Formats: sequence, C-alpha cells, structure tokens
Amino acid sequence: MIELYPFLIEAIQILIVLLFAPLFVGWIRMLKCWFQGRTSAGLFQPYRDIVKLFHKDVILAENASWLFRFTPYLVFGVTVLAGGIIPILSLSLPFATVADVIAIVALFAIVRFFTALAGMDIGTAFGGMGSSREMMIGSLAEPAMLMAIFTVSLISQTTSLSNMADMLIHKEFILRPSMAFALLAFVLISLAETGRIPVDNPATHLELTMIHEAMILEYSGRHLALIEWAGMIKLFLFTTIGIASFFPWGISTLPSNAAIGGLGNLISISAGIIFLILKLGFLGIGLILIETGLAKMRIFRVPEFLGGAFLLSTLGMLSYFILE
Amino acid sequence: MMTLSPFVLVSLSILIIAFTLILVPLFARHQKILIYVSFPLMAISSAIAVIAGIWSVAVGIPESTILSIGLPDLPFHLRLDPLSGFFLTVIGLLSFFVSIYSTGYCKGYAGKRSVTHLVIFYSLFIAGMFLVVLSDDAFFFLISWELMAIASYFLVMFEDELIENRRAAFLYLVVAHIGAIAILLSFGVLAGATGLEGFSGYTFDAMRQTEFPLKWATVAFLLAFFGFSAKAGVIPLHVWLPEAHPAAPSNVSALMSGVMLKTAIYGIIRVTFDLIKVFPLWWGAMVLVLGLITAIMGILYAIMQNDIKRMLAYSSVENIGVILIGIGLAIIFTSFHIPVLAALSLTAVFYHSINHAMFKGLLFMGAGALLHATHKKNMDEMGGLIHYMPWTSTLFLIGSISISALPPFNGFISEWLIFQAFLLSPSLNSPLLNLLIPMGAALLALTAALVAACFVKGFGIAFLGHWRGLHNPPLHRGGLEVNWPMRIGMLLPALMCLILGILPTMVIEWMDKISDELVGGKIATTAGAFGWLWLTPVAHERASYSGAIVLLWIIVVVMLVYILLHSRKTAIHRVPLWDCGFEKITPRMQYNANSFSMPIRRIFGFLFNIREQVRLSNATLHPSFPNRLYYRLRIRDRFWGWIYKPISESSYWISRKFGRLQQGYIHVYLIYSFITIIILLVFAR
Amino acid sequence: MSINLAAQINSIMAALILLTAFGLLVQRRMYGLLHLFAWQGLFLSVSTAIVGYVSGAHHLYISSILTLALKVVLIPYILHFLIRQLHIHKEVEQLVNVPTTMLIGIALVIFSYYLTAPIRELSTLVTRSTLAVALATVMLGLLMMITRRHAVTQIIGFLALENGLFFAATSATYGMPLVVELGVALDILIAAFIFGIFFFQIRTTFDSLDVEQMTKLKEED
Amino acid sequence: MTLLILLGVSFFSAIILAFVGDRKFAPEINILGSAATFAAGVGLAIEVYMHGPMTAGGKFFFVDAFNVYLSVLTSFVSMTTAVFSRRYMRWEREHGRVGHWGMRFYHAMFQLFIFAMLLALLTNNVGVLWIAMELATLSTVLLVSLYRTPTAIEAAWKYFILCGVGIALALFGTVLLYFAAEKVLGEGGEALLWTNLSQVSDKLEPTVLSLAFVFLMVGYGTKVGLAPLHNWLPDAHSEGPTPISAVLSGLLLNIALYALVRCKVLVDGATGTHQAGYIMMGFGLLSILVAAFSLLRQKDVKRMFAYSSIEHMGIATFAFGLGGQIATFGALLHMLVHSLTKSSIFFTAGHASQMHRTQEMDKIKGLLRGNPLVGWGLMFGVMAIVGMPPFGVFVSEFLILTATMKDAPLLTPLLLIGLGVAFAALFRRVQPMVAGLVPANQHPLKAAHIPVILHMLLVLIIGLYMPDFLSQWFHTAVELLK
Repeated sequence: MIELYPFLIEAIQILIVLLFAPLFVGWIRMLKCWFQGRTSAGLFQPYRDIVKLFHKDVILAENASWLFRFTPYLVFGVTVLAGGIIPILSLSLPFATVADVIAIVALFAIVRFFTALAGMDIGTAFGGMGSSREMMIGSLAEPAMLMAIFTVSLISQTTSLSNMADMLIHKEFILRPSMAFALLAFVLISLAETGRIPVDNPATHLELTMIHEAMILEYSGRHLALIEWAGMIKLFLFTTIGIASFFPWGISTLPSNAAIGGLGNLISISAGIIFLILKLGFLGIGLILIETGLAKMRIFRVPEFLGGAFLLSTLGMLSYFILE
Repeated sequence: MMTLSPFVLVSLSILIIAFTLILVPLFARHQKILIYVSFPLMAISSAIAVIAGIWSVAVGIPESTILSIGLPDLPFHLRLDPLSGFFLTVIGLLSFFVSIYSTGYCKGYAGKRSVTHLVIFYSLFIAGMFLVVLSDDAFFFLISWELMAIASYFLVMFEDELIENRRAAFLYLVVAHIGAIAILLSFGVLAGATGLEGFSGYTFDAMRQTEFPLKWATVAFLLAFFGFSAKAGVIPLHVWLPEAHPAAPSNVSALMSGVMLKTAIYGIIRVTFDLIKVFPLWWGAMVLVLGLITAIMGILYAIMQNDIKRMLAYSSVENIGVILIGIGLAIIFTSFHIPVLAALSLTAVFYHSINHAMFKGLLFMGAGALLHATHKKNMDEMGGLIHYMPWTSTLFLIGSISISALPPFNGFISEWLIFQAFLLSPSLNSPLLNLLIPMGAALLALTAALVAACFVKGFGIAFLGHWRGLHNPPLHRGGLEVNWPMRIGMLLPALMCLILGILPTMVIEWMDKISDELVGGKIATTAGAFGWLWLTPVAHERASYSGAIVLLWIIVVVMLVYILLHSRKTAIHRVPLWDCGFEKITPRMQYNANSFSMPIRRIFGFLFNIREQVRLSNATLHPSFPNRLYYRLRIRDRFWGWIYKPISESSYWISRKFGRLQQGYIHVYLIYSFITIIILLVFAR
Repeated sequence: MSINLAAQINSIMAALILLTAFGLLVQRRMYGLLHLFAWQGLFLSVSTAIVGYVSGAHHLYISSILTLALKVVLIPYILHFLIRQLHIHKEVEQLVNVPTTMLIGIALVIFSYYLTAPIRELSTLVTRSTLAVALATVMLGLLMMITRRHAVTQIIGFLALENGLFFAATSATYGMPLVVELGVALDILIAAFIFGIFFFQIRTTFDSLDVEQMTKLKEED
Repeated sequence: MTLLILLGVSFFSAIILAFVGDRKFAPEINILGSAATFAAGVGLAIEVYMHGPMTAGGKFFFVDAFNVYLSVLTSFVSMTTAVFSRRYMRWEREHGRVGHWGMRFYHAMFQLFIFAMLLALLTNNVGVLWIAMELATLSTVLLVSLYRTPTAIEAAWKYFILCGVGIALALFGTVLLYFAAEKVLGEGGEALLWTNLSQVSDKLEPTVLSLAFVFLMVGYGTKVGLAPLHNWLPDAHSEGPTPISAVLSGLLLNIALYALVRCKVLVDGATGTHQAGYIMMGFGLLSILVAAFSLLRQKDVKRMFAYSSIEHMGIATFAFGLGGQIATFGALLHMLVHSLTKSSIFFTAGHASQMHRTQEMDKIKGLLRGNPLVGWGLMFGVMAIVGMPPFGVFVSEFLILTATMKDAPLLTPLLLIGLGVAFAALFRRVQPMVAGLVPANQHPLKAAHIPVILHMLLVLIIGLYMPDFLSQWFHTAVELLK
C-alpha cells in the first residue's frame, strides 16, 4: 500500500511554496525600501494585494478569446506543479520523479509560451511588444539556464534535481570552477527570467521599458491575481532551484517513510524549513544589492547580458570537461 | 492459402492504391465523386499499412519476397523488417490523416480546376513512399525513390499557372535528381565492394553480408549521405524546401514535410547502420555538426518568414537537423561500442521522426485550413482567426505546443531523450567530443527555445489579435471554420501528439526491437522499469519524467482553482481595450510578423542577407513626424549567393565557351575533322 | 611490258596525281580547276588499268573504265554545264593565301609518308610505295575543301579526295572487290546529281555559290 | 528468304512511292510498306532466335543477335514514324510547307532510307556496309532541305559535305582494313566479309588496323555525331521535317554506331590492346560534356533534342569503349531505349511546333492543357530521356554508371556533370513548354497518338520488366562483342 506520509510532506511543501512566495517578495520589497531610504509597506503587503485582486470584478477586453482567460489558470497550475517537484524541504518527495530539471525548465517555458500568447491575444501594440521581447529574452535565457544546470548534472551524473542535491550533499565538497561559472550564469539568468532589474523592472508601467508587465497589461481581477501570485512563486522557485543545485545543505535527506519514525523526519523537515528561511533571507539581500546597484538596461543590451550568461554556462560545461 | 502476416497486409494496401489508380479514369468526369471515392480508399490503404507496420515491429521478424519483374538478373526484392515497419507506420499514420483531410480540402478545388492529376500523383506519391521503405535492392529502391520524387514534383507543380510554383518544382526536381544520382553511385560503390559478379551485389542482403573496407565504406557513406541530405533538406541543400512546400497543395506539403523527409532519414539509417554497420568516429561527428548547423539555421530562417507555409517548411529543416543530431550521437556511441547509449539516441531519433510527422502534418494541415478559409499565405493578412475558426485554432495551438517541445505533449519527449543522450556522453573519452558535446547541447537548447519563439509568432500573428488584413475583415464568429473531414484530419494527429506525449514508455517498448536489431542495444527494460507511468531511459535515479502525471496535475489544479474562484459570483465586464489609456487603437497598430521577429533579427541578423529600406514621404513638417512612411524588408538565404548562384553562372559560362565550337562556318567544321584525324593518327602511329 | 616498267609508270602516275592535287590546291580559275580535276581522273584510270594489267586482276579494268567515264567525262561535263548555267566562271579567291596552302600541303605529304612508312614495309606489292601518295591526295583534297570558299570548289575538292581513295584502293591493294567498286561508283554518281541539285537550290536562295553566306545556323550569339 | 523480303519490301515500296508519292493513299502505302518490313524483321528475328546466327545470299548477308535486334528496332521505329508522318505531313501539305514533288520525294526517300539502313545492318561485307551508310546519307540529304528555306539548305549542305568527307575517310579506313585482310584471306570479296574477318581478327596486322580504326572512327564517328565532329547534326535535325529528324536521331546514329562497334571488335582482336576502347571513351565523354553544356543555351526545340541525341550517343559510345559485360549490355540497351524515347519526343515536339507555328521554345506554352497527349507525351518523354525511373533509359544508365564506377571510377565525376547539366538544361526548357495556361498563339491539332503511346509504353515496360528474349539477345550480343 502507498503510505500517506510522503504525500503529507509533499502537501506541506506545496503549502510552503504558496505561502512563502509572497512573503519572500514582501521581504525583498521591504529591503529595497530600506536600501532606498523609504518606509516600506510591510512584509505582508503582497498578501493584501492578492486578496484585494481576488475580490475585484474582472474587466475583460472585448476581443479577448478563451485563450486569454485560460492562461492565468494554466500559468498558476504549472508554476505550482514546479513547486511540487523542486526539493525544497526534502529530497525524497513523491513528485520529484515526475519531472527532472529539463522538464522543470520546460514547465517554465509553458508559462512563458502562454503568457506571450495572451499578450498577443488582445491585439494591442504593447501586448505584442511585450511578447516579442519576452520570447527573445526567453530564447536566450532558457538555453543558458539549461547549460548551467547541465554543468551541475554532469558533475552529479543525473538530471533529477533531488538526486543532484543528494549528490552534492553526500559527496565531499570540492571547489569546482565549473560550478562557479554555472552559479554565476544561473544568477544572471534568474534575474532575467524573473524579470528583475537590470533586465526588466517589475515595479514599473513605464511604457517603453515594459516586458513582462506589457504582456499582462490587460489583465485584471482574479486573473491578474493568479498571474501575480504565479510570478511571485516563480521568483521563489528560481531561488530554491539555485539553492537545491548549488547549496542544498540543510534540505532533509531522510527517506520519507514511517520506518524512520515520524519524529526524526519532523525534526529534519522543520530544520529544513529554518535553513530555507535563512537562505532566502540572505539571497533576498543579495538580490537587492544587485537591483539597487545596477540600473535597468536598454532592451537591446539585454541580449549581450544573456549572451554573457550563455557564454559563462557553456564555459562552465567546457571547464568540467577540460579541467576536471 | 496464405496466412495473414504484416507483409500480406502491406501488399494488400499497395493493391488498394493500385485499385484506386484504376478507378480514377472512370470518375474523371465527376470530380466530386472522384474525391469522395479515391481519398477514402487511400485512407483505408494507409490504415492497413499502419497495422502492418505496427505488427511487423511488434513481432520483429523480417519477411521478404522477390517479385518476378525487374532487371533480368536483378528482380525486385522486397523486405519488411522492424526498421521499415516503423517508417511504414509513420508514413501510413500521416497519410491516413491527410487522406481524410484531403476529402474535405480538395472540395475547395471542385469547380475551379480538375483534381484528377492531384489524385493520381497523390496515390503514386504514397505508394512510392511505401515502396521505398519496403524495397530491398538498390535498383528497386531507386525506382521507388524516383517514383516518389516524380509524383511529388507533379504535385508541387499542381497549380502550374503560377511561375513561382513552376520554379519551385524545377528546383526541387533538380536537387532531388542529383541526390538520387549520388545515392545510385553509393550503391554502386557498395555493390562493387561486395565483390560479387554481375547484379547479385546490388541486393541489400549481399551488402549486409559483406564487411566493407573502410575506404569504400567511407566513399559510399559520403555519397549516400549527400544524396539523402538533398532530399531531407540538410543545410546547405535545403533551398528547394522552402520553395516547394508553399507551392504544393497543403495536404501534399503536409505529406512532403511530414513523411517524405523521413524517407531520407530512413535511407541514412538503413545505409549506415544496416548495410555498412562499422564506421569510424568522425562520421558521427560530421553528422552531428551538420545536424546542429541545420537545426539552428533552420529555425532562425523560420522565425524570419512571414509566409506561414514557408515558416513551417524552414521549421522542418530544423527538425531534420534535430534528427540528424540524434543519428550523429548514435553513430558516435556505436563507434565507441556503447550499444545502450546508441539505442537511446536511436530511440530519440525514431521518436522524433514520428513526432515530427504528427505535429508538422497537423500544422501544415492547419495552414491549409487557413489557406482554404482566407485564401492567404501571408500571416500579416490574417489575425484574430481564433474567433472565426475555433477548431482550427485550437488544433493549430496543440501543434505549436507540441513542436515547441512543451510538456505534456510529444515534442518534449524526443528532445528530452536527446538531451539525456548528450548528458551521458562524457562517459566516453575523446577530446574532440569533449569540445563538441557541450556546444551541441547548448545549440540544441538554443534551438528548442527559438522554436517556441517561432511558433508564438506563428500562432499569435495568424490567430490572435485583430484582423490584420487590409480589406474584408471576415464576417460573423466561427464563420470561417473548415468542413468536418478537415477537422477530423487535424483532430486525429493532435490526439496522437497527446498520446505520444503521455505514453512514451509503451511506444518505446514497442519500437525497442529496431534499435536492438540495428545497434544491438535495448533500453525498454530500463525505460519501463519504473512502471509504465514513468519514463526512465537509463536509470530512474538518473532521470525520470511522467507526462501523464504532469497532464493530470495541470488539469486538476486548473479545475480546482477555477472552481474555487467561481464559488463566489464575480461579474465579468466586457470593455474596450485599455492599453495604458492609449487613444483609439487600430488593428494596424498591432505587432505584425516583421516587428515580432525584429529583436531576434537584430541579434542574429549577421546570418542573413537582409536588405531593409525605410523611406519617409518628403512632404512633412519635420522628419520625426512623417505623414507617410514606407518600409520594405527583404531577407534572403545566404546560401543562394554562396553556393547555387556560382554553380549556375559557371555552367552558363562554360556553355558559352562550348558555343564557340559551333560558329556556322563549314570550313571550321572541316578543320575540326582535319585536326582530329591528324591528332589521332599521330597517337595511333 | 615488264612488271618493273609497269611499276615505274604507275609511280609516275602517282607523281602526276600528286602534282594535280597540288595544282587543284592553288588553281584560281574555275575552268582550270575543272581541267586539272579531269586530268587527275585520267591519271587515276590509267594507273588503275596498269595495276590491273600487272596484277592480272581484271575487274580493275572495269573500275578503270568506270573512273574514266565518271571522273573524266561525266562529272567534269556536269560541272561545266552547271558553271555555264550559273555564270560562276570567275576568279575564286581562297581563305588562306597560296604560299601557306602550299606549305601546309607539303607538310601533309611528309606526314602521310611518315605515316605509311611502316605499312609499305609490310606490303609485298610492287605498287606499295604509292600508298603515301594516295593518303597525301586525300589530305590535300580535304585541305582544298577547307581553304576554298566556293561551293563548286568544295565539291571538286571532295571529288579529288575520292580520287585519292580510289588510288589507295587500287595501288595499295590491287583494288577492292568489284561489288564495292561498283557501289562506290554508284554513290559518287548519286552524289554528283545531288550536288547538281544543290547548286541550283543554293543559287536560287542565296543568288551566289559562296559558302561563306551559309552561317545562319550557329551556337554563339 | 525473310531477309530478302525485309530488304525488298522497302526497296520496292520506295520505287512505288516515287510514282504515287502525293496521292491521297500514299501515306497508307508508306505505312503498309514499313509495316510489312517490320513483320519481316520480326520473322527474321524469330528465325535467328530459334536457330542462332545465319548467313544468306552466299555469305553476302549475315544475321546475328547484334544486328537482328537493331534491324527489328529500325523497322519498328520506321513503321511508327510512317504512322506519325501520315498526319504530320498531311498537315504540312495542307499548310503549304511542302509541295507536290516534295511529298513524292519525301515518301520515296523515306523508304529508300530505310532500305539503306537495313542493308547496312544486314550486309556481311564491310565494303557494302560503307556503301549503305553513304546511301543512307545521300537519301536523307535532300529530305533535310525539303522546305527550301535558306537555313534548311544550309543545314543540308553542311550535312552533305561533312558526312561526305567523313564517310570518305571511313572508306579509306575500309581500304586499309582490306589491305590488312587480303594478306590473311587472300584477294577478292572474301577478304571483306565480316564472318571471315572476325574469325581471323587476331592474325590481322595491328599497326595497319590501328591506322584503319582512326579513319573509321573519324568517318563513322562523324555520322554518329560525336564531338567535335557533331556540327552537322543539330542543324540537320532542326531544319528537316520532324519525321526525318526522328529517324535520323533514332536510327541513323544507331546504325553508324553499329558500324563503328563492328570495326572496333576487329581492331581489338588484332591489336589486343584496349586502344580503340580508349579512343571511343574519349570521344564519348567529350560528346557528353559538349552536348550537355550546349543544351543550356538552346532556343529551338528540335535543335535541343538533337543535342540530347549527341549526348546519348556519347554515353553509348563511352560504354562500348569501356567494354565489359555490364557496360556493353547497358550500351546495347541504351541504343534501344534511346531511339524509342527520342523518336517519340520528336513526334511530340513536332506536333507542338505545328500547334504554335514555331520551333522557338519561348513561344510554346501550356501543352498539358492545350493538348494533353502532346503535353504529357513530351513531359514523360523528357523524364525518360534524362534517365528517370521507371523508364528504360534509367536502366541502361544505371548499368553504365555502375560499371563505370567499377572499372573507371575517376571518370564518373565527368559523366555525372554531363548527366546533371543535361538534366537541368532539358527540364528548364521543357517545363515552361508543357505547364501553364494555353497561350493565344496555340492552335488545336489532331495529333498522331498511337506512335507516342506505343513508344512510351515500350520504354516503360523495358524499364520495369525486361522480357527474357531481349536479355537473351543482349547477352549473346555481349558475347559477340567481347
């Protein structure tokens, strides 16, 4: 018989994903305000926004097709699915085997694909612009992302995230140039993928610089809420992917079955949660340092930025073959 | 009395085609009846062929027979083994769908022009493809190969009153024929190397039995690879493809792009793995590099196109590139004697072949539906069709998702398998590969991402937004939807895309015999080890994927969220566009195909021969406020200038020189004979 | 008359034939050409008769008579008739000037001698040495066709060439089998009529027999 | 006996037609005569097939597998051409391109021409072979100038002079051959009989024979139309009436090649080297290349196909020169399928130019729609001639190419360039002619379909299934030509 326990952990993780994502964003915004010497709206502002949006009516453009209305649900669902797969609390999640890292990247690709289509659906100049730019960025970021992850998966001889993390934890730690390259590349890419400065600015509707915002311009009410929430989860997930593939230490490694006994697991899980919170906190600070340090770049500087990331990740893979 | 066997079935299906051909003249007068009789017959015969193919792959025992016709000492040999069985299945499947589709599509011609030729050559075309995979000796192979080529040539030239169609057909035929000659030569080399007298060396069996010396094997392989690449559209031999596919009727271009290119893949695999068998590493490297170039260039060219069928054609080039990558890897692994990995890459190859057949067929049929409804090929004159063609748009969307390798559809599986193969390659030691593999993986990843961009453009421009056409924005909603046969013809491949996406383990288990026969490696044992639900190509701790669960999850969550959100009634207000408070937006303000691909054009522009003209009408107050603006963009394939133009020009130059021989002066002619005889006498002496 | 004497006479004939061939090569006037050609035919028939006498191959007499009839009487008469009909008895200039033609001709004679040298070693016939002359005559005929730009002169060159062939046949091999000889003679007769017709056709369509005009059909443009 | 009928019929029908040439029923007589000839040919073929090679008329005639299949081919194609010329020449007569005397002349000469070719094929005497060749030339010279246009006369004149000179050189070669032969066989007619020569060929004097072969090569080569001696051919083909072009390139070239091959066998026997073969290969390759590249710049439809004939004769010559079982088999087959295909192409091209009142290809359009038979006939004819399966030419080219690949691999690139260029050139021209809408300058026409369909069917059948007796013949012929 299948035991419920693993699924319990799975449930906890998904819950954490859903709840922590806005919190993380709130944390980042708060930090940002502090760094810029403003008073922040507080840690829980994102929750309020989402709830508020959920209660609003939906204002839909006349010529919006079913695709436009379907996209938010799909985006949300896919993102949550990814959240169920990435080892955040435990390495032995029942869903971990559903998709390996390539598939996870592909899941994010689905999100992008449909968001871009939705952006074109309503037939505005901005929507098209956003989609076009998003696809351009994506088509450069996605391979770079894959390459960065591949470097790690070459080292750990697997493409499933849990096993990668597992390897890293249990192998003795060596400083690998390839890892360094991969990490650097990964950071750049996550900035681009999650639409942060210097690639995109989540906080602006300044028309000509919009990318992600331009696509979802026409969304409102619960649709917008879903998309925003999914966006937050995406940011959260990228961070946790980074954690899982570069600093997995602290994630619970115990095989999740009752044989070990509930208690040990519970401890390791809760320890995992604490570790997670700490890591997130630091990563948030790092992110903010970057964001306040850099200025948003022109759209046609972005390819160079991403090309750099692509180059770095490829270098990482090469250096694995050459140096190690 | 003969017992029923795959071979009997396939002969039956070919007989049905012959029967159809006999029927055609009877109904030539009544076009509608002709359409309703012939295409269903073709569908039946294709279905039978599919059964035969699946069956023969499942049993995995080759059957062969010898017809009594052919050359005096070289009768036609036919053979149905798992490899040919698999490709028979692929061809049969798509031609089954397309035949259903054609019943609806060809009605569009009724009254306008006679479809008799279309029917004849369509049947011949399918028969040719069947025979190609069935033939088991060089001579018969070439005959069926050229039968296929000629038939498709006439199909491309079907609407022959247009000059560009004629040019396309001509280009296609020339490339195809040169390729065929190369294939002929490679068979000649192989037959010569068997050392058998007379014609007995020309049977594939004889070639299978012989161990070829490397020198001859290399010559033969290069010739064959050249020949088949010409058909498959490997860059730089791809130029005919984007010309011919738009020219042909859409059901034909679906077949050409979906399965005719696959016959070339079949040829490469047959010659390399079945006939030659042993090969050095560098063949694989060459194929891999060519595949990478083809893939990346193909998709970049595809993104630049505005004609939807040209776009699809170039994307076929890209897919062929991906398949070649797999073949290259398979060759490499085989030359390193790692049968399991070779089997893995070959499985990826087969999987991608059938996938591409499905979604490219679907997409071309969709393009045909667009053509059928709007009589346009240029995306910039469509737009907003999702409101007018709900079925077509949905099916086209599914095709786009599958081709963009997004889970849970089929495109993802094959791409995923190839990535796995890439990531497993470090286990072999060769400095060359250590540099090649990462590059390969990177370029493949880039390609995959660009495909998504390309099809967002394709679907977005053609189906979404407002009607972009200058005049006649189409009428009421759903008004343009195509007839039922066409919908069914598109629906079935869409379903196949989903099935292939969620049940990979079963399919791989089915097709495992082929790679076992060719490279002596199986992966089904490991692939299905974790249960039918999980695809674990090598080992479950290495990598695993379950399309079914992904699909299930997405459905569940979406439903859940939907229900949750709709528990409380919130109104939906339909309002005009907001667009940042932009005033009076017109459809002309939308992003069009050119503007969509502009960022990528900026990045990769150096690969193309681009001429961009912007002219402001002079009567303006200030250059920044022109009242009219004229923009023109021309994107050319660089390979024309690099390869094809020089060849044609030089041959014309030579012909001018030869023309000098004949000046019309009889004295000069006499001098020729005079000099000839003097020279010969001097030699004879 | 002894064999040697016959052989000597035959070689004199050969010399004369060669001489006439050269004469044809350089002769400018139409009638002159005609007469030279007739003379060549005469020499040919004489030498044929002599060879026939020497070898005792009597069918050679027939062919000698044939030659006399055709090459000395009939064809010159036809040509004469045509020339008068078509008023073309004027100077006919050449494409290549005379000295060059002569030089080439001499070179050809040497060449054909060098060519036939090994063969005459093989032959046992008294007349073997004349093969070189025959070949030379053929070559000279061809050269004449090349250098002359007038239809009639080309025909004469052609016929001279055939004289050379006949001479080769008789001198080198004591004559071909009779049936062949007859057939060849017949062919020449037909040919004669055909070019007769041709002269009229050309004349009527081009109102001159200058071959240089007939250069419409060509490749270069 | 059948042999005498075979020759006699055509000869006498020539005489008859010389008198009744322009009557209403003259074409029918023409057809009847050639049909009878064909029947006799088949009869002869059966005899030979039953009893093997035979001589007749006191060793004057000699029939073996090689020449019997050619004579059947000759009589067959001449029959179909007669059928074709019935409608074609009537049209020409009605449109006043040919006059009363022209028709008489045409019919008589047509039969005479057939007679000459059959004589050349069947005679046992190398000298008579030469005579027949000359006769064949002379009988067609005035047919080429039938239309009396300046270009026609020019073409005929060139044909007459060039082939005359060439054939004269061939006679010189024959004389040399006789010169060598009479030492072995003694004087008299015996010494020129092929049957005797072939037996003693190894005793013949090599130096003499190699000299002889040079003259024969240039002589008969001129008639085969090998570059650089080919210049008469395009002119003659393009200017003469189409039936004549059809038989010229379909049959006469074959006969000349036949004579050449016969001589080659002797020379090979004597010299024991492969010299003759090399010379033939050289001529063949040169012809293929020259013809292929000249094809690129053609404007006149019949002229273009004349060049394609040069190319194919080049291929056959090359294959004969290459020697060996497969190559020779291929060459024999190629002679057969080429003459079938090419003559049917000329039929359709002739009708096409009648429909458009011009031979300029730029003005010929929309044949598929205008006259399906002519259009598809031309299309498939060209597909066949460029060597596309499943037509017979593909088989022969398949054999020749693979043989070349085996014996002279370094020459294959040249061969391929030739074939590729010819393919592209022909299609580039033919496609616009057949495709497209019917132009204004096209007039309907009652075409003669039987010959075209018959030829194409035969070529198709040979391509898919070669009957046993045919391959038997070829194999025995290959043995003869060893």
